[in-house]
Amino acid sequence: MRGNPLWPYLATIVKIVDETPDVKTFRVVLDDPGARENFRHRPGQVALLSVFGQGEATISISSSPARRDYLEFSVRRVGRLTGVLHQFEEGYKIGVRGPYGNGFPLEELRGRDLLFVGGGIGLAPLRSLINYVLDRRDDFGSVEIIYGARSVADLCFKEELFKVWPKAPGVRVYTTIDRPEYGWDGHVGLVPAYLAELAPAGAGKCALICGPPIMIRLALQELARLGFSPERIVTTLELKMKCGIGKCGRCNIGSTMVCTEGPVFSLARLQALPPEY
Amino acid sequence: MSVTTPTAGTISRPDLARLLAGPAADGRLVAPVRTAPGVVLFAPVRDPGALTLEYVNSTVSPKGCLFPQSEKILGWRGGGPKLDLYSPPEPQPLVLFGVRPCDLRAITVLEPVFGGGYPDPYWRRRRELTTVVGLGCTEPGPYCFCVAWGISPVAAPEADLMLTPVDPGYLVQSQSPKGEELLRRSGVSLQAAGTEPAVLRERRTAELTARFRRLIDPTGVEAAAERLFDHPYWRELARRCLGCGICTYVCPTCHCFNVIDRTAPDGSGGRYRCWDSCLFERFTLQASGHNPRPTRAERLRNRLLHKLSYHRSRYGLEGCTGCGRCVAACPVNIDITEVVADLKGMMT
Amino acid sequence: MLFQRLLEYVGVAPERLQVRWISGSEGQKFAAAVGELAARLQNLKPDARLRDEP
Amino acid sequence: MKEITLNLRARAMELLAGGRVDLVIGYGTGSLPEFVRPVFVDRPERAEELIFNPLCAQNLTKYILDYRDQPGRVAVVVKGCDSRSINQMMADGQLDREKVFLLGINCPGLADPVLLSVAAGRRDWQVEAEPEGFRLRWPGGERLLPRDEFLMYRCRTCEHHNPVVSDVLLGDPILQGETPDRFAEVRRIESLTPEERAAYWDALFARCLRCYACRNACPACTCRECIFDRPEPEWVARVVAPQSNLAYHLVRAMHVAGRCVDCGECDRVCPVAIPLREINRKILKELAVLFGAPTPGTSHPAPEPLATFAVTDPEVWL
Repeated sequence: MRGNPLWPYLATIVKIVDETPDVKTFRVVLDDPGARENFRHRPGQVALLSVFGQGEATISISSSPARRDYLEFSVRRVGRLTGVLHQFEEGYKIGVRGPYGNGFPLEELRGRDLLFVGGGIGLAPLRSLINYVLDRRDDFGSVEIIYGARSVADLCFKEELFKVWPKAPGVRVYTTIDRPEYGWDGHVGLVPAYLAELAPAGAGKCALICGPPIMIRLALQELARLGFSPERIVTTLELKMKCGIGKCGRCNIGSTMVCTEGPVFSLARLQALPPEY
Repeated sequence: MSVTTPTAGTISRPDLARLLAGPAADGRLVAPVRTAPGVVLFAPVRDPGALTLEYVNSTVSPKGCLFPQSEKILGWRGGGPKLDLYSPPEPQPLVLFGVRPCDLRAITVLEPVFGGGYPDPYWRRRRELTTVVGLGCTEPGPYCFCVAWGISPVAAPEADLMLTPVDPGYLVQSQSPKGEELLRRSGVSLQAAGTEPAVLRERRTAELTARFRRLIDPTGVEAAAERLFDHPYWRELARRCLGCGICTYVCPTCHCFNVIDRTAPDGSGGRYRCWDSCLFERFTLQASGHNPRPTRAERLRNRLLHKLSYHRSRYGLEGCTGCGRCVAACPVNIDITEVVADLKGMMT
Repeated sequence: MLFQRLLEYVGVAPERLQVRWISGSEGQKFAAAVGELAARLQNLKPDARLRDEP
Repeated sequence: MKEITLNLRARAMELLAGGRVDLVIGYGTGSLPEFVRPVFVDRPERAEELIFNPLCAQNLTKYILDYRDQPGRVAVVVKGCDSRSINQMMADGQLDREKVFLLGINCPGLADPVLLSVAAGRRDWQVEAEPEGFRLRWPGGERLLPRDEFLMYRCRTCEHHNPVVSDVLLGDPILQGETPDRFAEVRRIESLTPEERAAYWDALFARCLRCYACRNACPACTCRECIFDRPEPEWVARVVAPQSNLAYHLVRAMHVAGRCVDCGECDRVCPVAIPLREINRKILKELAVLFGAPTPGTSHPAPEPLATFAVTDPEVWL
């Protein structure tokens, strides 16, 4: 039933990567070639994954739009649907609906130096943008990535984090874990503290931040102290969404529907919204 | 909905039964039925005599005919690697009789929600298949305040066929091809209307407006709501709220829904769209455990502000049509007209 | 007991609910009880009121 | 009932001014004369908002749970039927009796708003209790209605005009007299054939909106997380359908079995007037037959029929 925004495209799981004990990245390919053709997403957009029998969940698309032949979703096991999804094997069918949401403001980021601040699974939406930036390296300035997780095992996308991104031109990656661990000689400490320690210059730079609400709140204070202007601090909100198309009335902050007018908001815009997120 | 040259005329009371006899016979008529003392519900009616005309308005709005409380939106068979989807059966064409102007306006209020950027095919299909017969009011109800939103109690463009009670029968105005089709198929002929329909409606609206028990002036409430978002008024108001879904489920303009999957033992199943209520605790609860609206105060504020402010700022249309059902049904007397007066009062 | 009477009250055949007191060591009694329940249910036609339709 | 209102206000002002309680939960006038609503008085000067009239039907005891984890004491107005909820909530371990001050009211019986609207032929009226009956006034009319014809359904079989537990009594005790048969309607339904019973309840549950007002208003429904809210596991389908509506009401009845104090709130709040209480009353009748149990909450501490075992218990299925 085409032209039905609530009707998911059927997709097949072609590859499953165990990122961490509770995060898996599912690479899926839409079955219908026509659907594959017109499923164009921007970094930071979300899709609603259907696990038939459990329902739908809003997951950010973590693969770069430049890589057109598949989509990747990094899913943390937090509840009923994600629990069942984590038992799925390659070849299984799921549903994909979207892409929804506004995605990162690429026009404002073009030509600027970028600072990515990520925590835990929060790296998933940022990864889509990082890989997009690396696929169009000359369009963007320097790239700094500050990323942390509870432990080494909880670091997502280790392949890219340690092998791919550090080798890319003009990219510096700073990784930290919360508590010291045997065999880890990198930085130890929370992301906001590490951010304060590194003290990247804020003028003219855009900061993109995703992670647990507590990390975002503390990091925002640091970024403000480092001279990042609220217009150029961007984050994504993780509100509950059941339709993704602005009808089910669930993801609103005041009169703003996060699924259609977000989930990416600049700090300036967030501060203008009523405190209800 | 293209409006052809409106044909108008009067019919007698027995004609009304003849008008509805066809649809009733083949089980396509939905009309108000008195199901219990103090309870009138829209229900399928096989014999036109079973419907009631002695009602101010139904207890639950007729919204369910266009946006059902539980609607199967897709089904699937199989599972794992082999799975295919199938569409739900076509909805049945209906004649929805006895819809008051406040509920007719609610259709316009919901149109941008279910139309808009991602047009909803289920709502669209039911709109196409449903012939709506409006019935003008003869008496304002104790809790009605439709005129406060500029709605006339006897006129509404959304109706395919608009009936206005005039002794001894009804003034009938066909306002769409579907309306004309219903008239033609029923064989009821229209006598010449005594007075010009528009003139009659004008007079009747003025007459009725004077007889409303209380009238509110909602102008400025949107700005008040914006400014008073953090005011303790909401927490105080919500102390007595039960957090149930009555006000949202009887309301003609509430459109929030949940999407729920149901599985049969063999793994096949269906996906349902069901009404949901922003008053319920889990409505905005996230898998992480965080809830942007953790207590009844935030939820009650969200429901009331959606009606009085958000709907207008998103779609340029009032979110409330003044039917008064939530005022009548709330077990603890949370009265939206009182909230409007309070909010404006706090601004002066 | 209570639930059986409640089922009866709303028009559900009471024999659809069977309760037995069987200890872990009484295997045959358990098998017999289940067999008896199945037999009783055979001649009851399916009750659409008790089956969710997916 | 006028002197009850005056006593109530005086006592509330005294409790608040003296710091004995931080909040008084009572009844107040609504947005229109035919409405009454719960009010939460937190300052002595607001005490005159408190009233008591023939429409004060809400069972206010459940609101105590909202203040259970906060410091300070709460006073609540309780009629006879409401006071049974206090005993039951104590038996359920939901209530710290020290933190609650009970303003008991000897209630002669309340008026049924639906019947009053029928009598007035409209819904905008006022009602006052008078010794001979209910004085009904509406714009352009007035009638004195005989009490027992316009009593609320629950009051016609009232077991406790006088509260079973209270810290103070705000009216003069009322002679209880012999309680009429509370299970007449249950017996009528039982007398139907199974098919008729099935059809009777199916027709009622077909109009259930699953708005959960009956659960949210019920003082016996005090689970922190209700099974009907949890999607995992979905014991009862959240999709509104005849099967899940039937399951919802049966499961809820069983969950409050032996704890429902027959206060009638589920009946009153139902927006589509389903006589829900006849399900709970069926269970109350069976409890009386099987265990000789009185209406829960009649006294405290008292053996709870479903929570205690006695050798004399019938063993139908052994």
